[in-house]
Amino acid sequence: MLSILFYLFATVAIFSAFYVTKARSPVNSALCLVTTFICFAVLYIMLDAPFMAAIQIMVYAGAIMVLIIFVIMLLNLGTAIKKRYTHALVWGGGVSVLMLFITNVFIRRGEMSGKVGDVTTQTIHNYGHTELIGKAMFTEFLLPFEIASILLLVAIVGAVILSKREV
Amino acid sequence: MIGVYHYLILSAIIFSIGTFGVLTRKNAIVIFMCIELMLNSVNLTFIALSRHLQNMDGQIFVFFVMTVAAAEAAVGLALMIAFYRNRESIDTDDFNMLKW
Amino acid sequence: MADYLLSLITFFPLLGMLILLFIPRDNPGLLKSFTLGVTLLTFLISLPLAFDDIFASSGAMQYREFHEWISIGSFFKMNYNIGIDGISLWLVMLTTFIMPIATLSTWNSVDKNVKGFMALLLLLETAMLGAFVSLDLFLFYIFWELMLIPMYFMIGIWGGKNRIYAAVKFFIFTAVGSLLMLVAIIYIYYYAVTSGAPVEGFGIQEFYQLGIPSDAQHWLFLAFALSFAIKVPMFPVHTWLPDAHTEAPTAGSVILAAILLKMGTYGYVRFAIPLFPEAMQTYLPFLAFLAVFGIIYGSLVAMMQEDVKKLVAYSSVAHLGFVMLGVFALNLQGMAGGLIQMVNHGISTGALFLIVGFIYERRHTRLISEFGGLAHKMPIFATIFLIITFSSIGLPGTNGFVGEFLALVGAFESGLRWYAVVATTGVILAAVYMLWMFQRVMFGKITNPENEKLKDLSIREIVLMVPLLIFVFWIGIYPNTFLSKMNPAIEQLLIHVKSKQVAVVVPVQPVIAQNLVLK
Amino acid sequence: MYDYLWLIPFFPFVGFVINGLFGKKIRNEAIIGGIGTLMIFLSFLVSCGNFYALLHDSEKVHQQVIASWMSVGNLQIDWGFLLDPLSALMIMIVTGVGTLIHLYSIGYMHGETGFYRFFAYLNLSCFSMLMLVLGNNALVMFVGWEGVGLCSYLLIGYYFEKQSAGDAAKKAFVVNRIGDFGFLCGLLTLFWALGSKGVWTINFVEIAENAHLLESGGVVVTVITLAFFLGACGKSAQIPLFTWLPDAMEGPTPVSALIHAATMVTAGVYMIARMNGLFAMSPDTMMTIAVVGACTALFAATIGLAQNDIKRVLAYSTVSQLGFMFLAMGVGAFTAGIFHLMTHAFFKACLFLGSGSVIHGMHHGYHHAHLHDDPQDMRNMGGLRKKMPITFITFLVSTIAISGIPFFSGFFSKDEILWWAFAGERGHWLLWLAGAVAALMTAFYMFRLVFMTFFGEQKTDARAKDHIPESGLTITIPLMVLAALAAAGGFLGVPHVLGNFFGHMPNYLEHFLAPVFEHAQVLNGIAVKPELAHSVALEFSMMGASIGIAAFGILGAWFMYIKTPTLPGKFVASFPGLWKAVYNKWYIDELYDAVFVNNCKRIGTFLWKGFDVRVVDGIVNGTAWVVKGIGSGLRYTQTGFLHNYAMGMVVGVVVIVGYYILGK
Amino acid sequence: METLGQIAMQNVNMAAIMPSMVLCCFGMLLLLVSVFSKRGRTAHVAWLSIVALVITAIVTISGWNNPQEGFAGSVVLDNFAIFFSMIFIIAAALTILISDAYLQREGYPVGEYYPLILFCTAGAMWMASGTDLMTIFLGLEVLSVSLYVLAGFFRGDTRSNEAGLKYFFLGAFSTGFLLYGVALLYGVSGSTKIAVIAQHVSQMPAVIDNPMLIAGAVLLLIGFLFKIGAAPFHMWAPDVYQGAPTPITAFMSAGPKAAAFAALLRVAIIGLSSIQADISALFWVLAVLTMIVGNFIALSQTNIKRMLAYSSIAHAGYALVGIVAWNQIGLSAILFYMLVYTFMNIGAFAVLVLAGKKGEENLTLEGFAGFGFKRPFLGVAMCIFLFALMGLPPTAGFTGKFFVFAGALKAGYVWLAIIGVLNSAVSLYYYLRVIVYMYFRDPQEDFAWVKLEIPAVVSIVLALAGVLYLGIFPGPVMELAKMAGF
Repeated sequence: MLSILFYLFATVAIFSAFYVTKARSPVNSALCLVTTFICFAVLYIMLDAPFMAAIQIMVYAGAIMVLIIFVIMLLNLGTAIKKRYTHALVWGGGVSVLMLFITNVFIRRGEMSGKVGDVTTQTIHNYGHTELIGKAMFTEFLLPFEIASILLLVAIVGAVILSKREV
Repeated sequence: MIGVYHYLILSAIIFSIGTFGVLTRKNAIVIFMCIELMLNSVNLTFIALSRHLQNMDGQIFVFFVMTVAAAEAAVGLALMIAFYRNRESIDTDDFNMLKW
Repeated sequence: MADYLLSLITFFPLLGMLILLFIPRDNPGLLKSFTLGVTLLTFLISLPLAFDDIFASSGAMQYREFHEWISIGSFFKMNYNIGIDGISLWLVMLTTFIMPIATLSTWNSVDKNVKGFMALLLLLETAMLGAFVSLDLFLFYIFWELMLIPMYFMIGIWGGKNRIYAAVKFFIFTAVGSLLMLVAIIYIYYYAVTSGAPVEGFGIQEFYQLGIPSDAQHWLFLAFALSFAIKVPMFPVHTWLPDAHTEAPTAGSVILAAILLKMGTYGYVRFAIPLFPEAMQTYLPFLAFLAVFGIIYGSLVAMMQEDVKKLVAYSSVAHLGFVMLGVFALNLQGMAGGLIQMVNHGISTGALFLIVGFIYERRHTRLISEFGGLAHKMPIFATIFLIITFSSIGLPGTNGFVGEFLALVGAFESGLRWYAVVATTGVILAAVYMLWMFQRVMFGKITNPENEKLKDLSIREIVLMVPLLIFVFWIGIYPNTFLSKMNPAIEQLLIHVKSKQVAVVVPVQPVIAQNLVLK
Repeated sequence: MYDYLWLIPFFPFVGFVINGLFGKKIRNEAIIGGIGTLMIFLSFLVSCGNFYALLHDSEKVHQQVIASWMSVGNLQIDWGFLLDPLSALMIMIVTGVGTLIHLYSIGYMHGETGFYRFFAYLNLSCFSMLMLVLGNNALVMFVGWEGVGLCSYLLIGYYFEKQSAGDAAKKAFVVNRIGDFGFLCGLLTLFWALGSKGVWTINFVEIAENAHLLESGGVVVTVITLAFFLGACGKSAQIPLFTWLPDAMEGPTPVSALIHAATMVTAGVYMIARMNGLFAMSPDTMMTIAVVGACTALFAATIGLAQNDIKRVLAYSTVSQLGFMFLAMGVGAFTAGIFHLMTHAFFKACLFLGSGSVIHGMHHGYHHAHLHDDPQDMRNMGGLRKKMPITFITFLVSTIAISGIPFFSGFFSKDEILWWAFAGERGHWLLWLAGAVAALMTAFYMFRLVFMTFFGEQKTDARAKDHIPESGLTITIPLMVLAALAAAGGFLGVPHVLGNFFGHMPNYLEHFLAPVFEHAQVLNGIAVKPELAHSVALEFSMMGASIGIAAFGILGAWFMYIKTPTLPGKFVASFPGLWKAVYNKWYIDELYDAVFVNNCKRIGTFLWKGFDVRVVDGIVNGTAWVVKGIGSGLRYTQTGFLHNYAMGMVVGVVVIVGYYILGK
Repeated sequence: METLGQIAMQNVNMAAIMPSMVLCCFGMLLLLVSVFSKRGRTAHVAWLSIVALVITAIVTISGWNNPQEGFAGSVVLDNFAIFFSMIFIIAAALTILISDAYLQREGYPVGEYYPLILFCTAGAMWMASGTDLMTIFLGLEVLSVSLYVLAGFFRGDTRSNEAGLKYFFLGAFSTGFLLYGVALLYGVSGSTKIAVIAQHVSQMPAVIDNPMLIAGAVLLLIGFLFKIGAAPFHMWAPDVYQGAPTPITAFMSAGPKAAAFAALLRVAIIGLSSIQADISALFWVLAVLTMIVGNFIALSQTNIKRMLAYSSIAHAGYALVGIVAWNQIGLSAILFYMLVYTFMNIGAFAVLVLAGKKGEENLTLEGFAGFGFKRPFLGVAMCIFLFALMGLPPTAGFTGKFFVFAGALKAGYVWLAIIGVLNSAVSLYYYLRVIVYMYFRDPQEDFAWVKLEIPAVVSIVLALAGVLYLGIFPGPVMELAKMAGF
């Protein structure tokens, strides 16, 4: 059952991801991207990470994608004129396939021998995923969390400065 | 049974597709979307590994990656808008003032 | 005072330069006089060295100064370690002696940006003196590279038509060699440290005792040898020299010929040979061949030159071939000959460049074909030119002969007999190219109306030449003044070199060892 | 007296310094010339004193060390002087003849702009020659050796505005330098060779004492002596290095006299004599010297036959006579060689000065008539004996001397050489024959010269003809003194067979020089062949033969130039090729130009433009060019296109990761 | 049971993040200040940010020799971090000093510029002091995002836009690889903490043959190499350096590059020491490639800014040599070199900033003809900076290179050292060419527009002092660099 679900969503994710790179119109690309994100969210749930699935939908499919589409609309980008270079395709495709091959090799041969922690499925069910995340975030990863806030501040300031029209 | 490897392979495929997109597309926004694709595939890897290793660090990382993606999206799109205002285009072939 | 004499001499010009920076730039007379004063004072301060009899009795380093300079825990130790012996003594003296002359030569020839020129001149003097007195390889390297900068500017700003090419070529050519040497220097240091030798920094005297294994010696030696060969310059890495000389202003040429080129030969004597005696032994035939080839080659090429300065430049290649041959003889006479020939070349070729400068200032050309019959209009000039020409040819009684003769005696006594015979033919060729040039410039009728207007040398120009002429004859007639003070140091050096060579080379290199025994 | 040895070179040097530095200020010719002449005369007086002292001294070798010159390890060289019979004789000749030439020059050079310069050079020349002669070691000798070379350069190039003078001066110096190369090589090899036997010296006395350490007749000694001989060839104008000497007449005539007679060219002979101990040890070298000497004597004589320039004839005659001296040296007749050197100094100085007097007169005539004819061309002369009687007589005496008429100086010296060439242990009849033929030609061309110049019709341009005066006293006095010496000088070395006729007149010179030469001669068995040594008849018949030869030569000249003056023209017409070759000096100069000079220039040009600029510098600039080229090529990888950059990164990642993943 | 807050507070150690905290506080304060200040007036913001940097510097230095760990091992303020932090502070301060007049001239007097630099500096500090890949990653992102903004700061200028965009895209792209690397390392070791990774890796030797470890390590390092500008990940650098506002170029080539080196060093030397051989081999090749690419392409440049960009790549190559050496000298040498490079490079850019006209079209070789004579002080300063960049004594460029190559030689990398010095010989040509134009050509213009603004002059003088002091007396600072090593 789970396998079928996995394969289903994986296939959809792959195809829609591929279509992101192939669609002529940026809007189509964006929609396919959203599809991919949603598939990923499903996969997160299957991986016992419901909180991640939630913010995947909210942050990515929601915030970021809205932003992107907003920009596409703002800039009034129509269908891209078909001027792809075949050699770029060939080279890009070749290199990507090669990369995929290499990635496969080290994933297959690699061993994930790291120390196995105590967060089993059972724990997640007992405590709830969000709580576990929150706990880790505010104890062990407090500093990264704070840095992330600075990062967002910088991004906001930057975006404001850059998109102001007048000096 | 679906194991961690499946997820890893899937994320590798998506990662490669993202790379492929970056390499072949000329539209800056699409390229940006492809980069998001790559980041997402890494997220998948993190979460899969996090489950496999049974600790939360990976998922926390994903959380931050998402933050970063958002921040980058804000700045990146602002840059694109600024560029568009000057050049009426966001085709990467028009990024051609600086070369050699 | 005596404790810090060397430092004082070395850094006095630098001090002068710093003061010079506060002199207004619109007063060239004052700037020049001030620089002349500083260089003259430097010369005066350095005179006690020349009169110190300690050099005649001891080959050890004198006037030592040792201060810790850079010390980084277990990483490095570099020391401010200076001193002179009979080998560097005369080069230091030559430097302090030539600099006032070079300064004086700028009186009429440098009129743009006088301040800059004078500042560079003083900086250059410090760098050159520093290189001669350094006993720490790191310190030496710093001065060695520092020399490039002022010279680069001198050629580039005050040079002739093709100055940019010449300046850049000079700079890069020399730097390539020295950078490789830098690698070798660091390597030696680490060898010293890891071999547990009692080294204090980059002191060469401790490095002498290292006994670097011969396979490492080879490439280390090659790095040093290349660097110095470029500076000398030896064939086939000499081509920067004609360009640099031709384009440089007179003072620059004089300093370049008189002192900078000596850095290369001095480098061999002080560093390349004693640090790597075994490798030296292996490469000796090759290097000697290059030296001898340089003599013949330089002479033949000089013969056909159309530009006086280029001719003198190529003649330098030939002359320094004699120096190198003497040095490579690795015996007392050869080394002494090489060293004294360094001084000679400084004086004679320096003087030749001054002479070329005199006529260039008057005519703004250096082409031989533009001249002819100058002897009519400029008898004093003709006389001085003639004397210097013959000094350059190596007429007995002038300085050139003593150097060449000793170098040849040395080469004859060592295994380089046949090289010496070939080198001796350089004696013929020197006469050919110098006299031919002299004839074309000075003799004959005045064919070019421009030359009718020429004026003979001014008092300043005569004053400039007289000290040089004095030394032409002094060294020619009584070289013992100089020889006696360099002998002990050379002996000590040779004892060191020979001991290393005999000790290690004999079992490995039977052929060379045989030569050694014959000597 | 010996303590004042250093004064001998010192005086001329002082003269040189005074005239050189202040001559231009002095201006007064009398003072300048006076100083110059006085200095060399003072030197002559000191020489006389020393000579006299040595004559009456049983100890024949005296050294005076002034100072150390170079002192490096086992190389110890002093500024030192050596007085022995040989150098004593030489200083007498140099200072004596030198004084006369100085005196002569006062008159001859009158009115020249560079008068002071000329006297300075003359003094310097004498100084150098005296250093050469007196030096007690080979290096001090070398100072003089090069010094005379320098002076020849200066003196020959005296009229530097003349292209030919400049060329000749340069040629003289350069050819000499080739010789110096030999000298230096010999010196260095000698120093090393003796040094390897434990004696580090180049002192002549010590060399003579230690010469036996070297293997007699061995390679080393042969190489050393051959090298030295090369030096001698250069200085003394022997084949193949003789070409500079005829050109040397570009200088003023006294210069020719000085160079050809008193200084310079005799240096080579002197040097061989000085090192006779070494030379005697190498029969091969000796033979070479003899052959070269004989050939030169013969060869130069042939050229002399056809020249029309009065000085040029004399110049070739000098080369030829030097050949005789070398022949003497080569057969071991050192005394005879030095003897001929001396007599030659007398008569050749006289001849040159006499020719100078003639030229002076001719010049005066032409100048008066505002003509620009060549005052040196004999074809314009003739009948001058009436115009210039003193010159004529002195000239004639010297000509007789050089031709070998009995009881004039040349007869004795030349005859002794021929005798040794024939009868010496190292002689050979072919050498004698060559010498004899050369002597014949000498007599012929010398008398041809006399006849053309002083006899017959005066062929000078009519306008100038009556304005050719006899020269003044400063010119004629030296002529007369020299003529007297040329006439009587031979009696210093009368051979034994003749001496017996003159009331057992001893061979003074042989006795005097014996301490120098005897040792080596005895040691190396150099003597007249024993079976001939006491053959008085043979010696007389040889003498007779040479007298006959001389007479034949003179008669021939008389026949061709007085009796039937048309004959030379006919002769020329019947052998045009031969005559042309002889007239053009066998094209030796052209040959040298073609073989050495031009090729040398060609090689130089090739090395410069073809090799240095193209190849050596080409590699340097080529490297720079390639580096820059790579740079400009690589530059275009930086296309400015985003996807190219991304591609670069991905390829980098793939390659690196791939290498580690797949390569491991 | 402890409350979450208590657990959190146990981990907090403010001393460990004091410098960056001070900077962030000032950054936010300055944001407010600039919001409330009059439009077009930015000088006070600049001076305030200098004050901020001075205070930060004092705070930073006071932590010397007193390593502070905190936040559950995600950050440590050790000597290493302090040394690098000082480099960032110096770079930021020198940059700010040259910025104000420049912004006025170019017509973008926007106060937010300074807080962005401060945030960027803070990000760099987190990179240097982070011991958790998460901290490092976030530091990197703070730094990068600020730099994207700063590079594209002249929003009306196409070049600046383009620079910002290129930097952004390629930066984000490389972030992907970096993250992938982190993920793989996490998978191998189960943690993102460098210490844990190191421990894990060293405890299980079998891991060394684990392709996933190597792939992760390499991808992670590539992420940093991108920031450093090492070939073949250098291609963004010339374009971005050329297009960005000149002070930002100066800052970028010094501060962030040093930050990337800091992170790289900490990750590589502490975390990955067990695969040292592989990393050294990789860096050997990359160092050579970087030197060659940087130096060779710089040869044919005519725009001085772009030329300095290539030179910056080349210098990254020299510094990488220190990592190849993988010994204490090499490590300290990199620290030292980064400091030196900060001085000499920002110094050179400062001269460019002063020499440029509006729009900076004149920053070409031709435009510099005769500059040295017309503007003697700037000319001499530029010469000294160029000589330093060439690596000639007695400037700091020489000592820096000396130490780096010494490290390589100590480790036995003779050929690397030889290639390095030959490359620096090649580099002589293009640096000398600037001098050729400045001094050996006759002036075409009078350079009347060049005004010696006091802050910029202060910056140049400081840089000069640094270059000469570190050149003649490198001892004390190198001693500090040695103490800062691991």
